[in-house]
Amino acid sequence: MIIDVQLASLFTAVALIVIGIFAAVFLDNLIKKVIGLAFIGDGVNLFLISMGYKAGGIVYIYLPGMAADWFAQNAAYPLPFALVLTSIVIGASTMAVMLGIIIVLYKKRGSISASKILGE
Amino acid sequence: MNLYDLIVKKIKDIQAAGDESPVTNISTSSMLTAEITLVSSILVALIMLRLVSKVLMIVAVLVVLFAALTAMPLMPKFKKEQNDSLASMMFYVVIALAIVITLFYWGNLNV
Amino acid sequence: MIVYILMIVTILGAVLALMQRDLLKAAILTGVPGASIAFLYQYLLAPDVALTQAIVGSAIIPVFFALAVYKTRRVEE
Amino acid sequence: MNLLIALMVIVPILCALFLNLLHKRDRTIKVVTVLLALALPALPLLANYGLHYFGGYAPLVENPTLSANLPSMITGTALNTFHPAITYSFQSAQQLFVFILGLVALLAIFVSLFETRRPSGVYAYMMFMGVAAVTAVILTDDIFNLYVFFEIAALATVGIVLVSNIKGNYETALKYMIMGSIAAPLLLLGIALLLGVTGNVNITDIIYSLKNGLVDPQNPVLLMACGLIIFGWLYGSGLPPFHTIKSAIYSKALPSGAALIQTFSVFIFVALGIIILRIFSYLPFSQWVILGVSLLAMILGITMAILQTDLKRMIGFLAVGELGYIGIGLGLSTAYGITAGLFQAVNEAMITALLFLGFGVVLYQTGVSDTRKLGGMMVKNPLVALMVLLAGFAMAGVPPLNAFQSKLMLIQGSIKAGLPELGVIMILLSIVTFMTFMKAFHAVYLRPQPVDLEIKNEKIPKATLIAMLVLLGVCLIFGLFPQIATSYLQPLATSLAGGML
Repeated sequence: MIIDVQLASLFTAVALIVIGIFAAVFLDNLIKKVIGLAFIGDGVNLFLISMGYKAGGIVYIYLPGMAADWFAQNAAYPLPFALVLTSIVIGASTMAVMLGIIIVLYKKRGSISASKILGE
Repeated sequence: MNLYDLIVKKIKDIQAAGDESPVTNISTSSMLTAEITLVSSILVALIMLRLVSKVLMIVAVLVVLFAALTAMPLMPKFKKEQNDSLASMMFYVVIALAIVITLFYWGNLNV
Repeated sequence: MIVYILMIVTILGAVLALMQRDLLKAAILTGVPGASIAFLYQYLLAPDVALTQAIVGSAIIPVFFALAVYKTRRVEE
Repeated sequence: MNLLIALMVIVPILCALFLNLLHKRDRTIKVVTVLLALALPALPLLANYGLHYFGGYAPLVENPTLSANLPSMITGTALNTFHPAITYSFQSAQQLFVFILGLVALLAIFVSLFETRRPSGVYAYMMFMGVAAVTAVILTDDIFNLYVFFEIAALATVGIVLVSNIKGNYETALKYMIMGSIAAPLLLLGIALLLGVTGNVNITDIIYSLKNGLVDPQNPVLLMACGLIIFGWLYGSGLPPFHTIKSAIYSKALPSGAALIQTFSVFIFVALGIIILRIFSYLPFSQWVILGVSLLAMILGITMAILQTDLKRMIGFLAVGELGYIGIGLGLSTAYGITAGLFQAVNEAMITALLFLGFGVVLYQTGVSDTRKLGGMMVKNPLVALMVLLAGFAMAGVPPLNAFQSKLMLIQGSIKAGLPELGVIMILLSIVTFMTFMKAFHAVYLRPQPVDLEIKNEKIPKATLIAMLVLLGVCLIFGLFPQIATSYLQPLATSLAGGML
């Protein structure tokens, strides 16, 4: 292939972020807005993961029998992966709170259209 | 018709389209204060352009002064722009994001 | 090769989810990018994150959305 | 190794979790909450200065037994000084910030327990959680840890708004969350870019890499990262374009909650601003952006405040406007200017909390926050009126109250930095702030009482009066002896201005 995997996945991440921002700004339905916001979070996580990727590398798990030098040179960079674990959970909990508020608002106002219930 | 009545009339004209809150003495004077504060502080802030170039500063101050005087009741428009609807807030958020990124990306490379 | 297919599926899934008029379909389609991102993580040398993402992204979040749709209304106004 | 530093974050989280267990036991909650909240301002006073490494993983330099067996590939390079653990740094400035945060939190929790008829564990839970998160944001030296607690603080803010039963609180909370869900991932993206370039999330190490040529400081990716982090900063502290939503958030919370939320914004503003100054101080452009945004915040916040008819919204916009003063202090980036800005942050946190609590009494008594429907409250409670008046004087910068000292320092700092225009604008806007405050004060206290205004609760809770007296006392002490505060802030400001950190 012409472009390498890391670059391609960075582009995918940016595309997800752009799609998400587009949805959050332009779509009127609140559920769809929230779906767009979920995509922004996914995109940023993917971006972080692609940063730790190493072309031709191995998974960052140190097995017995590996030489330390060889492992250090070939393993992917694990720090971003550790961060993404936290970030996924934060994103999911934020989504849950937002959807909860949307349900309450639907019970109060009978609509899930942003222009109707989140206007002035 | 004195100046105060003119101002009240102008504010009434603008408010007629929007909310129906009565135009009182206090709201008129607040609007007037906000207007003067806005214009004067922007003009004073523009003087800081002298660090870039003095000619630019003079031109900018004159242009902004002229623009502010012609479009005089600025504050009602500003207030209408900064309303609580999600769409307008979101619009400004995205605009701000674009401005910040562009400024940083181009501003630092080319200054 | 499979990595590129996963990337295309991710983006197509995201766009498709947002294009549905039926919100329940949109909610379920959210799982497609979620799951393909999870596979992508596996190929990007992050198996533990892939596990978390597979659970959260392809099961929990679509279920949240589906529940929200169930509790509100199904068709976009 | 200092255990108390970690406890400053852990104790509020534990308190929050513990209070949630005591659901529906009203008396117990009251007593236990006040006792636990006392720990918040007490802990920073007891702790010693230093660094705390979570898990005890100190840098290799400080751990000779471990580094003795390692190859020179690790010990001979920068890896030797890098921080492997999440590091919390607690110095004199952080001590003052955490103390003030704890004090406001204690008083806000204290007031909330006695003003609400049924003290709910959930409300106290949210408040404690927010305090824990903001304390961590102030203390942390790890930029990803900062993001995590930043999100928790936002969620706690939303929780505080949701608990209040004010009309329209759900809508405002949802708007805030939708905007937060755009801005916070972008902040994370900025952090990701920073991580991608430097390979580190520890701020001290990032600065080390930048200063010692391990990475190219002029890398365009870093510029992008700076832009994104500044965008996250705008969201976290409610600078324009987030000033409308932030002031709406203040106005939809209960007065005690609003007092606490604005303290959160002030300290998130300060913490992120310090980080931006530390990492990106080599870009002169970033300082101009900070100055520009602060000016915009001041002008828009204060001009919008004049036009409001809702009491709480007015103070909310004033609070946003006052943030601009802090930003100008930071943006001047001289030691004197930064000291003044940080001092202003401390003062503003207390004064705005005082104003929210003071006008909250009116809300408590009448349930009305529209200035056009209020009046004549002076007769009902002259003591509260006097304290609110003093708070307004403090906000506008009347001697001998504390904001006078910090605003004077700010104006002197701007003149010393060669930007006297900023001083002129600050004086102008202080006068307008005072006018706005007097307009509200006149409408609430001095005007004769409208006929249709009914007083629901005659008695003011003693707790509110005590809380206001304490805050006013601290304001007065800082106003008379500003050295007490500035001596704590000076070391941080000097190191920031010198770019030494």
